[in-house]
Amino acid sequence: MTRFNAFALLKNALNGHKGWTEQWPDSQPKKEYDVIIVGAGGHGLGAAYYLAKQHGITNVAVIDKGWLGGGNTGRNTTIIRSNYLYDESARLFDHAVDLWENLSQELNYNVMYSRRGVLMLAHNVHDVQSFTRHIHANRLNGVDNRWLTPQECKDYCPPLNISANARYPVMGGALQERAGTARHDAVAWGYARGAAERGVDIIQNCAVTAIRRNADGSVAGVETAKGFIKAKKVAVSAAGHTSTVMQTADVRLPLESYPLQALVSEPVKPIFPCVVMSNAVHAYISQSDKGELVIGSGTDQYTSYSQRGGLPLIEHTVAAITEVFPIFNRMRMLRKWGGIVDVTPDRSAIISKTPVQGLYVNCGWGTGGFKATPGAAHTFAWTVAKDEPHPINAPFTMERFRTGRLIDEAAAAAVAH
Amino acid sequence: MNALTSFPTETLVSNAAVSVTKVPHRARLSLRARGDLGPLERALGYSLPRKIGGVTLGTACLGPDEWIIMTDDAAAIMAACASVDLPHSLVDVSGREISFEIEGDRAGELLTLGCPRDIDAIADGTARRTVFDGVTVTLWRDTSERFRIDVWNSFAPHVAHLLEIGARELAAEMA
Amino acid sequence: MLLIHCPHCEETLPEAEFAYAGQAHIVRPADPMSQTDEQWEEFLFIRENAKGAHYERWRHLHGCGRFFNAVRDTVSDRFLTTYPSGTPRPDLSTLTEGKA
Amino acid sequence: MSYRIPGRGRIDRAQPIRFTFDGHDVEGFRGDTVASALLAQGNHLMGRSFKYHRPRGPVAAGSEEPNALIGTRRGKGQFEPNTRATMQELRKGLETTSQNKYPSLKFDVGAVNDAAYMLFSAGFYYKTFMWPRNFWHKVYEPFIRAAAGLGVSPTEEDPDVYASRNMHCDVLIVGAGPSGLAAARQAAGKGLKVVLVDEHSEAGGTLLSEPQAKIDGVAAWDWLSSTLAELEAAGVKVMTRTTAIGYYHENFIGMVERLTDHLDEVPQDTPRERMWRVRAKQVVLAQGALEKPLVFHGNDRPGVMLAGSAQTFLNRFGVLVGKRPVVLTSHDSAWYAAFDLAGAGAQVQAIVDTRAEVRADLLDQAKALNIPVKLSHTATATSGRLRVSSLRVNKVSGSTVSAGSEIKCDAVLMSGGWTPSLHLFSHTKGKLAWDDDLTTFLPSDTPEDCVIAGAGRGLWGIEAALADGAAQAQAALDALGQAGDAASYAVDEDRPGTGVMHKELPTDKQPGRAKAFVDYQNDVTAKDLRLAVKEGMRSIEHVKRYTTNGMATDQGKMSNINGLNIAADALGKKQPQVGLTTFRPPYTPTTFGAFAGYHRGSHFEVTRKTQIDAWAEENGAVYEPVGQWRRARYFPKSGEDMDAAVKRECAATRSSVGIFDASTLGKIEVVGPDAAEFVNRMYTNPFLKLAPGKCRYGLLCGDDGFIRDDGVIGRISDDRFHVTTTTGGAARVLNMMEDYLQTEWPDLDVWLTSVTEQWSTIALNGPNAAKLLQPLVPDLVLTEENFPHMSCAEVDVAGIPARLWRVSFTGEIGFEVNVPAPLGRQLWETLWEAGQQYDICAYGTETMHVLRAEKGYIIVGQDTDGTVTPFDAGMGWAVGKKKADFVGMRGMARPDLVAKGRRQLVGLLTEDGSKLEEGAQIVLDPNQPIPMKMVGFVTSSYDQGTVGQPIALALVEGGQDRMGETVYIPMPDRTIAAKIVSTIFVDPENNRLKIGAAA
Repeated sequence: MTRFNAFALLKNALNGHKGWTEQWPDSQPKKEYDVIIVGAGGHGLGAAYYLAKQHGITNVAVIDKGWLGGGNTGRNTTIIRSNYLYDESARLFDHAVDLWENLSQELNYNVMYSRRGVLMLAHNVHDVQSFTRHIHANRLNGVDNRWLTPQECKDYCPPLNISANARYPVMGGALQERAGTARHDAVAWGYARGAAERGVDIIQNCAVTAIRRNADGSVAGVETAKGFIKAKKVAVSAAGHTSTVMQTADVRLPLESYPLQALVSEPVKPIFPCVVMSNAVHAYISQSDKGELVIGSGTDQYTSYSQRGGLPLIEHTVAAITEVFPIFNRMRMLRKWGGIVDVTPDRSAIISKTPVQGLYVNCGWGTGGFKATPGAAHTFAWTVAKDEPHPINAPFTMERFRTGRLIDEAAAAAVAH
Repeated sequence: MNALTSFPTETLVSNAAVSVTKVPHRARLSLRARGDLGPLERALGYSLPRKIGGVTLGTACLGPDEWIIMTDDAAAIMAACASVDLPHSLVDVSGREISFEIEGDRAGELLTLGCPRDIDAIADGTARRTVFDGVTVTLWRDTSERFRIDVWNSFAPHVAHLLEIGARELAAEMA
Repeated sequence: MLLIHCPHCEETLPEAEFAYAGQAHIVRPADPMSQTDEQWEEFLFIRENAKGAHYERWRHLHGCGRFFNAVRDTVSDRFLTTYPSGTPRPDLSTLTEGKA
Repeated sequence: MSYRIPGRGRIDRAQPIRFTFDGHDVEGFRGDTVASALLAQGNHLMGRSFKYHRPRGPVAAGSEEPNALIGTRRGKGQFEPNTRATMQELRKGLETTSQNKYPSLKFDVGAVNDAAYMLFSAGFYYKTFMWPRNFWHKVYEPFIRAAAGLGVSPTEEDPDVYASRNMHCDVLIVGAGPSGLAAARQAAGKGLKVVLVDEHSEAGGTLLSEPQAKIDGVAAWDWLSSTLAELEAAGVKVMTRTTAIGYYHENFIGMVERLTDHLDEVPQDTPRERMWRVRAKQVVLAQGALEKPLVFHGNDRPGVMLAGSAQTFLNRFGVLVGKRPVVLTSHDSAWYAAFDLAGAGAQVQAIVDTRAEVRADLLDQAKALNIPVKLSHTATATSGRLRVSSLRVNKVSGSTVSAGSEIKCDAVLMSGGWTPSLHLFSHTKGKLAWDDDLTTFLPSDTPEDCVIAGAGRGLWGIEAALADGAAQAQAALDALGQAGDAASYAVDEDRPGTGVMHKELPTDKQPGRAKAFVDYQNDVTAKDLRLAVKEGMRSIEHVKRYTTNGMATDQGKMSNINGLNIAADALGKKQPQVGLTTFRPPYTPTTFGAFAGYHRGSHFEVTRKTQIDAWAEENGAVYEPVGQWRRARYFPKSGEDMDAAVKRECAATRSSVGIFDASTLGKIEVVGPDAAEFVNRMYTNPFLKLAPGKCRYGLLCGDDGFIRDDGVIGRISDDRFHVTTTTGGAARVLNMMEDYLQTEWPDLDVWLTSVTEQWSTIALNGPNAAKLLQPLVPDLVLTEENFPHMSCAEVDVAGIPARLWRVSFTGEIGFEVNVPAPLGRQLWETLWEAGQQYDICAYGTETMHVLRAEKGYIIVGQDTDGTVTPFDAGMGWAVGKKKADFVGMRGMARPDLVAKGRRQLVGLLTEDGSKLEEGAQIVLDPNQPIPMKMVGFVTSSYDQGTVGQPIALALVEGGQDRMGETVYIPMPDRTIAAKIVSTIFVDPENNRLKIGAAA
């Protein structure tokens, strides 16, 4: 595999780009693997990479019903941050940010991790209280996050409207400077290339139709569109389709899959230097390196696998953006799209063993899975390799829904007066 | 509750397309009951409409067990129903809402600014709850060109604002 | 914007009048204190998340106010039927997805 | 030099219009677009490309244009970037500017990138900029980001307004070309509501570019005007300048109508754009087809454009795009472009066709017009700096490309055939089928009630389009129960045709170095696509993302099929195996304002105000948003900040009497024989035995056992309860109650009615509250014996029928007076007047928060966060121990909810007397390293109160067992020590609640 660097690029520029080789082969399934990972998104490919790189397990297949990176990895708005409230979450996401910072070098693939800062806006007294709580907790957890006054918010993000007369006035904001964005496709491709280089088979366009179990209940392998494939361990990382796959192994999960939409504007010259999130008005925005304003919308109210999403939600999202950033009113929407996100009752993920021996699951990331990619992949690989969780993902069990030991980031941010 | 009816009629906008008027308060009662409605109807002195959307003598059926009664004498109705031997709920909501009357050639078109349902498909002489620009309202169609909408007090300025903008927009279209 | 038939109003109306209310036919046990932790977890959290025909609840929030049940194909988002709360789960084989 | 041809086009020569382009005055006519007006001056150069800054001119004449993007401006705040010059109609005073150039369009320093073309290959940025590591953040990324974008963002607020409407119709027809018009005629006059929309300024589509055709013996343009008149008479709504942007569930179509961008002056009360949300019973998609460019080295030079577009510029706008054009084609249609231009006086230099055989009648006509013809030829280069000056063509035999020869020209009119416009169809999740003969995708099956007519499903020629429009519309009508026969049409001088598909054209040079553009705007070449395939990108989705092909502002309208053909060739696969990237809404870029519609500024979202809000505003209140409500937060006197005002309000209330607007509290009237049973099941507290005339505090949990809401509940009579909720929780609580009632307990005879807005609620608190109120309540003696704390009564207050409650959220003697909402202000002012002798003080939410905290009363959502049980909150007393069930009872028995060490609500007093910060975290060992073990956090903290020192409430692990212990709050600059105390800081014996005792 060609090593990527400026010299290789220059050399190939001179020879008409004849020297580049394929970044991953189009593998056909073998009869048997040590580990089969279901779902070739960033999480699944990353887990395969770390299984091979850190645990020496290379007889691994990553199987996807479509093309690699074609699900939520390639459809999200690429926000990366770790200023979560609870210790468990902060540790997991900060672990991910640590990995993000070196990921381009680790993978020899520029994933363009852009440490441009994520600013979360407070629009009412409850927001202010909640963000202050986050900032204090983050500080004692060693996670950077600091309070900005409205004027400091404006200085950090000049397009922001901080008029006190706004329907949702900006009362301040929480800024994590280490946070930012990355190039989503490159994450999937970089992990795919790194995993393939270490012997992992990436099998695309091959739907897993069922997980098959042995007489003793343990995992036997997977049924696929290309026949049965035997496996000692099966690790499911299939986002919105996780429930469907896991049900074939009689594992029922507290998941619901919702349609999530996102959109971009036409590209313009740099105007928006950071990432801004406003939970109160549901506006999430940054500007891509291509110049497009990348805007996250919310989920529709009903569960769905249609990837369609409705117009009213988009109308609301754009109204929210132009409320917070009135100068963008005459910008134009270029493209909007939908994904399917799997949501747990406490809005935190599950990275866990399951009651089935040899079956593991990484799911429930809701709208926030991209930012966790390296951290989730790394700890999931550990869990699969050692058959026990890494200390960082140990709290993210399935059992917490029985005992009530939730990691309730959603409730902690909930509003009620 | 006489004090409530003292608020004057206020025309918000009136032009060639449509007029929007805030109409005086009228007492209104929310009635809930199910089963054999006979005892209630005898006390009221008229039959309650059974189909959602139906209107009889100012009483509209809003749900399978729900009616809104527009009346000039709430106390009399309360008194008449007090001894009815049928489980029911009668709640005075006279102070809760403001009513707007929308009248004119383009009254129906004005409602399309906020109502996602098909206004043309609403029959004259009917009423139902629906949504206008995200706000729950009760929409009455009195004639083909006259509608009323009832809206809770605190949502009324928002609804009125859009009705005024829309009325001017429609008039500009005709110019 | 879906189109939803309210079984009480007997009208097919835009989604904007309705609020989704989760999976249907999850009955709150008559004697909750007799339930095990697993059973209570099941009641509170475990959901079918069906890909395909999904039994679910909606409320005609900006209308008659009633909660009712529906069967919707979560792949096409089309409703197969709607029916009042408290009535039995319809047999899927009798429902065919037609164009509205 | 004018390229305007007398007698041609549909522009109004009586109405000249001046506008500016890059500061220069240009004259055009009413009916022109910016592109046609500039082309009429012989100006093709209108922009620069994204990556290489190559000079570009218009390649198309419609909304698919990828090159001629300009900034457009009307006045202050009325600027928009990336406007397609081919769609922007002229208006007086229009200012336009070219984009992505410095210092000028003709001399652009960014064009050095073009020289480094081989370096900036597909995916180059994934392969480099990684060393040294910190250079990415500091050097490389800023450099890449600075190169982003085409135009510049607006920087001022938009003064224009935007609108929206809902529309319902029987038949919606998208596209008013021949098939759309025939569809509309078919559907008209049947009593149906029929709507016909087109994105252009006038209906007609292809007919506008083909005036030579005769439909049923009538000249095309005459047929068009009579048809439009006929449709109008039949009540068909014809909407021009209206783009169907997206096709959503159940035949729901979003359409945007542009109302003023073409007008010299904007009329009053007229929005700039309007979003139409359309629900159609049947949809006819008649969007036609888009012409494909040919892919060859130099195919992007200004002057190289689509042949059909040249025809449009000539016939619709009267503009000759070149006086010495050469035609390069693989399809019959471009021959007609040559004939039309020749007929308008152009010296057509040659028709170069890649095919070996062409229809005899075309060859004959070319010969008759003295146009040289070169068959079996490819194009391998163009020359010219800012405008094409020659085309290099080469004879092809088999796989051999002979030496080239140059044809001098001032325009190259190319055609690579036509692609059906399948965007909206694709939004429906409709399936596409590859057609080998037409080498394109055709619509196959859709879940929506929709038909596709005309060129949109691969039919070519006006007659076929008309016939299909009628037939498809009739199919839609059949589905609506309107059987009938489709009208038939006869067309003379029709121009049906065929052609062949190409990947990039064959060349005699090194293909790996060719600049043969596929995506013009994003500068993606055939070489880039092949490199992506070589690097393992096997699906078109990967190729697209790796190269950015199809991601420009035309969203692949120009590039998708050419890109697919090349990728498929590189992979050695058929096109369907490589896939077609999904088209996504909107069809063309759509103004944000059109989505936001009326929801801007004060109308962005409802702002709910109470009846007393206006009084508060007149009296200088400062507000805070709480849910949708705005509430008075405090009432500063001149010079006071919040702390001073709140301090004064607290003191006044504790010492005499304060008045507070509590109207926003949610209120639910629960009525029916089973009312007590229902309330008892919902709330944790016992309610069955609550006597009429009494109130009780109620705590509401979810079935997970966590606190959701709280409020005071009064029993008005045996079968009637008046339930209050938190302000933000009102709708949620009512919905939750309806859910349990309708779904779980439908047998209960009880009904719920929201009365939040029925009542204005005014709270009077303080030692003088009863004294103030008594004279206004002649029918009730307000003594401890007669009307004790937690009583309620229906009684006249100041002559207004009221529900009077004896409750307190401050620890003082308290009343809440509920009167019919519209009388709220009247009562408030009466109380205000009556209270003057007691120096009555109006207070806001902030003082309310302080006073309640001093008594240890919780605020749900501040002292609880969705993870707190009643026991955690120290409110086990509110949980009915003898109840068999209530909502939340089983949930709060789960293992983790009864475990030791849960966070429990306690009071905190700092040792140094400083005020804690709300949200500050609590530790037991302040000297531990980070990450620290946090045991809790401060939920509420105030120093404006009456305790004499700052107080705080906090959730602390095992807090109720740590009374008297010291905990630590590490702040950035210091650590604060605090003692855990009771949550009740004021009057733990509740003496002050008693009338007679406190005063």
